[in-house]
Amino acid sequence: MKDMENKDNNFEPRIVAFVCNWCTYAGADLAGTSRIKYAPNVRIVRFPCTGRIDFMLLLKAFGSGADGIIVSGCHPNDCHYTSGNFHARRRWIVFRNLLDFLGIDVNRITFSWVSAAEGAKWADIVNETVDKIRKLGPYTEYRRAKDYTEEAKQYE
Amino acid sequence: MSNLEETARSLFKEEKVNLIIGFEEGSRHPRPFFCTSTDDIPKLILDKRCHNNTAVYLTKKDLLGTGLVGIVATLRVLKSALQLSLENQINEGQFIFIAGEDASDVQVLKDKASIQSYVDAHPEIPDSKVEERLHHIESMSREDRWAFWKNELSKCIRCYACRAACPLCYCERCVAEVNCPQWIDPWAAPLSNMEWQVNRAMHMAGRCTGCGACYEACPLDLPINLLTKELSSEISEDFGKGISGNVLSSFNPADKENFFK
Amino acid sequence: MSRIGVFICHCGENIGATVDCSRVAEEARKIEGVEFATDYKYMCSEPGQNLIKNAIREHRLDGVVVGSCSPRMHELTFRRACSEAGLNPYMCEIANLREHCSWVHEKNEATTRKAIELVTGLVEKVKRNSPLTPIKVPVIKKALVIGGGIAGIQAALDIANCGQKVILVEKSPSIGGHMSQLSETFPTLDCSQCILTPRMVEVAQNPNITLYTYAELEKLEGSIGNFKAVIRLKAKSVNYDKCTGCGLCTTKCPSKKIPSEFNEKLGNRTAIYIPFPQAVPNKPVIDREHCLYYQKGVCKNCSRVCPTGAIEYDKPDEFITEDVGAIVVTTGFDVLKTDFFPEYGYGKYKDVINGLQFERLASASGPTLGEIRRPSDGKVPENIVFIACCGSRDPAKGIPYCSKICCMYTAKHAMLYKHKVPGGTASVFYMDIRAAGKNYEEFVRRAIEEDHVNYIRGRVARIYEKNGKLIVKGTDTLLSARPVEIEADMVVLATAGVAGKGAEELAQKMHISYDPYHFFSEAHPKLRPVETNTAGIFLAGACQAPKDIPETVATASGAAAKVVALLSQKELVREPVIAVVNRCAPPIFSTCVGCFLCQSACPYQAIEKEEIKDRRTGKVIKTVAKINPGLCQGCGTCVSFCRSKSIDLQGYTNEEMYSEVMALLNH
Amino acid sequence: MTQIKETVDIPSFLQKKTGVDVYQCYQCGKCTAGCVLAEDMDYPPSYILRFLQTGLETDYKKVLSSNTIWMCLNCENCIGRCPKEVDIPVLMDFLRQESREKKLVSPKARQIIAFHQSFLDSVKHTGRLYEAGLVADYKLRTKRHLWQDMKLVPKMLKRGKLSFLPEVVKDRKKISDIFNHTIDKKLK
Amino acid sequence: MEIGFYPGCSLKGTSREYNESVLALAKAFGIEIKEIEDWNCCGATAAHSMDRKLSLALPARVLALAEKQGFHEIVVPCASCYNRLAVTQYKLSEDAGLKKDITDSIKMPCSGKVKILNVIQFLDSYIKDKIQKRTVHPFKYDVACYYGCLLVRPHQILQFDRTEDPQSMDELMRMVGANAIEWGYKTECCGAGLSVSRTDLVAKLSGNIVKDAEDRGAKAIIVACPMCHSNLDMRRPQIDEYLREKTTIPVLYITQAIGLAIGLSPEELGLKRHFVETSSIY
Repeated sequence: MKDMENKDNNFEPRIVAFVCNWCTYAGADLAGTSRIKYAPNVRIVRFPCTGRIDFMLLLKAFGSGADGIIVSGCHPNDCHYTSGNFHARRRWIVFRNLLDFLGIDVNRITFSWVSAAEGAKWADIVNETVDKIRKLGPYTEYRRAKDYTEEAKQYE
Repeated sequence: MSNLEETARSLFKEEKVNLIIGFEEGSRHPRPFFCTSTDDIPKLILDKRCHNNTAVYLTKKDLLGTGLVGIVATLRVLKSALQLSLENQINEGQFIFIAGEDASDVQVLKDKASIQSYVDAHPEIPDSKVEERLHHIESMSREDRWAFWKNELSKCIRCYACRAACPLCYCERCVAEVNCPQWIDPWAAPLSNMEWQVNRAMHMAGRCTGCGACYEACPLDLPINLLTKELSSEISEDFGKGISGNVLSSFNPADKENFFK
Repeated sequence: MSRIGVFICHCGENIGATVDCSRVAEEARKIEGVEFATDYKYMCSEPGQNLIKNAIREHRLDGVVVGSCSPRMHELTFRRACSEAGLNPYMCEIANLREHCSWVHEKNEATTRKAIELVTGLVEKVKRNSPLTPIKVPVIKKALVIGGGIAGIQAALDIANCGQKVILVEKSPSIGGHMSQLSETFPTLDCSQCILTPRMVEVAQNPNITLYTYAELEKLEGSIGNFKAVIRLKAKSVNYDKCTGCGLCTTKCPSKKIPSEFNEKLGNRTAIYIPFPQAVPNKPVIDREHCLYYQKGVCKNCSRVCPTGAIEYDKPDEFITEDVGAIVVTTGFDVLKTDFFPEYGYGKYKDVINGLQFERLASASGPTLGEIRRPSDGKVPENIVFIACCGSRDPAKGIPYCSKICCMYTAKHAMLYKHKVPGGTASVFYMDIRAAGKNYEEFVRRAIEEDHVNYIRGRVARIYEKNGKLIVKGTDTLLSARPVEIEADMVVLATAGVAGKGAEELAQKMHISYDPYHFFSEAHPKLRPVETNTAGIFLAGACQAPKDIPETVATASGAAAKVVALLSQKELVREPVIAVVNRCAPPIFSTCVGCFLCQSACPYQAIEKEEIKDRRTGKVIKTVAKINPGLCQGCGTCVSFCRSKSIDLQGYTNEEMYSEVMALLNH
Repeated sequence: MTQIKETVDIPSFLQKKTGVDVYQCYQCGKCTAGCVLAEDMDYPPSYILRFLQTGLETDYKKVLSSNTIWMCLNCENCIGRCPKEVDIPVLMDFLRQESREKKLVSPKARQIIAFHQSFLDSVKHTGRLYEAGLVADYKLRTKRHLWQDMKLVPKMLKRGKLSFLPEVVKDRKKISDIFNHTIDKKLK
Repeated sequence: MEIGFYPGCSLKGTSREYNESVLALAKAFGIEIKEIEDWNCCGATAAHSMDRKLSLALPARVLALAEKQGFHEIVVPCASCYNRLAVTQYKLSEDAGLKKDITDSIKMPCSGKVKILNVIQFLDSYIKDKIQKRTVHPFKYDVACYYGCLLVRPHQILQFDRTEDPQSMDELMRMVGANAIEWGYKTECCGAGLSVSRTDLVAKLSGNIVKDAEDRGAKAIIVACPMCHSNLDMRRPQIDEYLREKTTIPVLYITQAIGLAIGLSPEELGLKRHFVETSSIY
């Protein structure tokens, strides 16, 4: 998938989805059992709860080639662990502020609540995100900052 | 109301402290000073120029020894101390605080409550320069902000002076040293530097007392204090004033956001 | 160097038709550390599972990735297969190639690539997985039930009848709770005590039940399977081993004018008293606030007349400790008193009473022996008014929620009144009639259609007294909000049901969560209605929210079933997916610095403090976090919060997740 | 027959103007039950609230042209007892203004308004209320049962309850300024 | 220290006796009260029925004047004025924008610091403690204390006594030897501002009040509001017409009742000015 980096003309976004096991993962399963088709660009990583998702994983994903990220879990009050998603929500509110302040493109991260019953919603979330990222293009800006030599490249 | 010198003496005599952390004249600025005997007391100074946040020493057990310790405490020191006690790093009866902004007028504080009321009684005047810079950066376009920070942080040499100067960076193993997984690349590069600062800011979220020690310590004068400052203001905006301490490990079902789909 | 096996399932056409399974296997084979990779039509079938087992044995695999349907489908199947082949089940991961891939994408290169990447990600994870063994917690085979109302009685009996030991703690001198105060019960109108008292006696006689009345929970420690409960036995001042319950003392007690709690202050009792005739245990206690001896040091009549010398004036409260494996909380509810209502006279009108008081008036064992007589002058009211929603659904002065039972008991009250005072008129002011429940609607209609109770839709603005009548100013919102004024002889307020006194304090003692109204919260409002967030502590009855008797009994039996299920195991086996705080060599011992901010992040109060002591001197070196495996449910919130990365979640460790993500992207 | 909602969202309009959320009302009728004038109103308070909840222009007109809003004594009994704390008095104040601006004042309420106007005129000119003047002025405005209150006048004079000359504020300019700045501004 | 005095229009006209009795009491107890100079009408019901801003501006000017003239406390015997002033002060303190708007229109600053006392609060804080000592002719009658609306509502703003079944007047009356009876109309409206324009309604509302008081054997109705007074007293002919019976129960201001108790003469308390004969109680 690396090869897609530069030739933006037929750019295929790389999306990683961090989802909780009880709501969104099950929602995605439902999308499957109801055969709802959506873009194949997304890779789902399963966590027990959105509360478990470390903010560093998002940065690392961007750094290693993700053009977009989806973070999704149970709707407020539906958390399997009662409050994991509330903690997560706080974390994302703060984190998003910080990223935005640093000029990191927060539009590349889709946050959503998708319940086990919302297979269709999951499909929409994925498709919307893929379209959005397709417009934004690959997130090379971020990856270029990886080291100074990459830095130099842009001035060549 | 009493002056620093006699307070210090009485601490050695009455309270049997065997160390007072304070300030002495330095070559350019006043510098932290460990006063271990009454003979050194005359060296102790306290005035507007003493702005090192000496609270950083409160968690350095090897420096403090076992006995009771006194510390000349400016507002920033007291604020840090409060947060430290909230985080179970210091206990009442371990320290005696000589609170004040000038040697001529200090008062002795021993327990959390009195420190709290002292802090409440001395609201901090927001630093207009910092506010300005914040607004300046906020007003930039996203791209410019990125360019700005990438440029600033590409200078970082990862000396971790910011970490060393911060009273609230007391972890025995910092996340920067964690290597499985290697969350943050150990070498200096714009991105890894940024990752380090993101971690610092996130770990400070709701805890930072805004003393600015990190910025003052930075050999390259990177405006990293703005990151924590920005978060603090956003936090009080989003979760209500007065909320502090453990913002990220608490929540309110009514927390508002506008970006969840 | 790890030896991973990869098994790609076609699931017949389900995956195979869309994803090029053999290529996925082929690509997987190229991944470093993959020892064996193959694809097969049905992995979950007998031969499929054998294929995996044999491969594990032949190739000495130390990790397995199965690319198949959702792990929510067959994770268990494949993990079992692995362990049968001698591989730790937690070394097996499932790549979801069906629900998340073949079923949602078209047949093309991209889809197959996705499948390959999903597999790669999990291969990298499995490489870093570590074998886990399910957690075993021993279980003390004894349950504690707090609260001796109908909920507590039902729960205790159900548990005891399954052969488990039960300790039933009740704070008042007798079990029975509010139900013992009721006259008849809706919707059948059968006498409350007739159905309750046999149960109360059963409790007293059941060998598996130890009953502590006049007792309260003082302190609770430990966790599921191993609680340590300290119980305060309030001094009864009567030795129950000697006392025969003859009741002579109560007849001789000089202070007779003490308002009786059981009769809701409509009747009196003595200072040494048995709350009501059918009380269990049917033995007296001395109410020290009102006893002459304790107040003035004189009298001692009771000990003088007691034939068995059972009176013990100077016995203090006692404390006993009980080890139990599970707890059921059934502390019930309270009702607001009439003095809560300004516009209805701040409780200054004797003849404005609340629902529970009316129950006592209507009860054959009540102060009026079941005749409806008004408190002020004992006259039979000819015109009675019932007001629903007193305090309920009233955010301004009361509570916003609906108390649920008032509609029904008000209908019952009106009906009972009409039966006892055929000539009288009964009016009910209501906002909505909420009669959802078996035979409930029919019951209310009966009140209206057969007993001609006059239902008026509208709230009452105020009540004031004029020449012996209570003027009730209401409105009929169904007649273009026409004002209605009724001259009543007696008014009954259907006052709101609220959490019992001290509910908050009790919740804090037990670390269970409660809502803004101090009702205890269930672990999940729909799927775990009788459990709390604290494993091993269960709820039943009106301590969760106002409930009627059928619902209360149902939850009680539900909770009992949960408890029995728990106690029936020798030891608890729990998924090892729990958080752990790292431990390492001296002088650090653990990278945890003990800031304990994580404690508030844990939904289960599972994070405790542990003191690391010097082996020889025994002095504390440092205090660090420790996660109670009995309480942790494995959400991992603490893990991503911990700044020094000192906590990790087994099965989802930082390293595992990190590697999976990296692999997905860098493939 | 009520038609579908018009575009103007009356409830949110009211909320914007008065801060009162009419949807809070769940029609328990307690306000009406306690209202001393409920019988004499075209529509009792709880009814008015219902009209406002429908969000229909037609119902809104009904409210503005009812005598209820003018009958309301602002005795605050309703809000004092409302379980949902719907501030009807504040609503009434606003509806009165609306009804005048939209020229929908109920004929039955003319005399009440006439009185209020006489009252305010008196205040406007003298800064204080000149009761004798007020009553006379009002009677002339309404030409109704002139004699009913005129009968009072001599008695009042006898008891020194009426003065022939009005009490006057020195700084009368200030007062008329206030009027120009507020009520008259709108009416101009 | 001097207390500001805001009589309001009625006390200068129809309810002169209220004015007289308040001043008489103050004099008797040696309390200095000084009329606010150049005060204007509070706008009463008329203003806030017709225009919100006007209804705030008029009282605001009074408050501003009081401040300007250096009063920290003002006593406002008229319940209606009291209500308007208190509400205005509250609304302005709630909403800075509104405050600016209003102060602009009155061209005066208004910090809202002045403490506003209604007559009961005034009596409570300056006279209550001395009352029993000074009582020479105990007011030995059953009385019905009538609070009306404006004294106790809206509670969240006035924070005075309790909305349902208030007690403050009853308590004062008991102190001068009266028996304050339980009755049903303590806080029911008398018709207030409709006195002239809808006398028919006033007759009815006030009628119910008078009747209940009389039925319960009260010898006097005690009030603290000129509007209530004029409706219950001046409108008695219409009331009797409505009730179809002759009612004789007199209506006294609480200041008059207390005045009598401490031995002031009916004349100086203005009792002669009433329409309903008051001689039955002295």
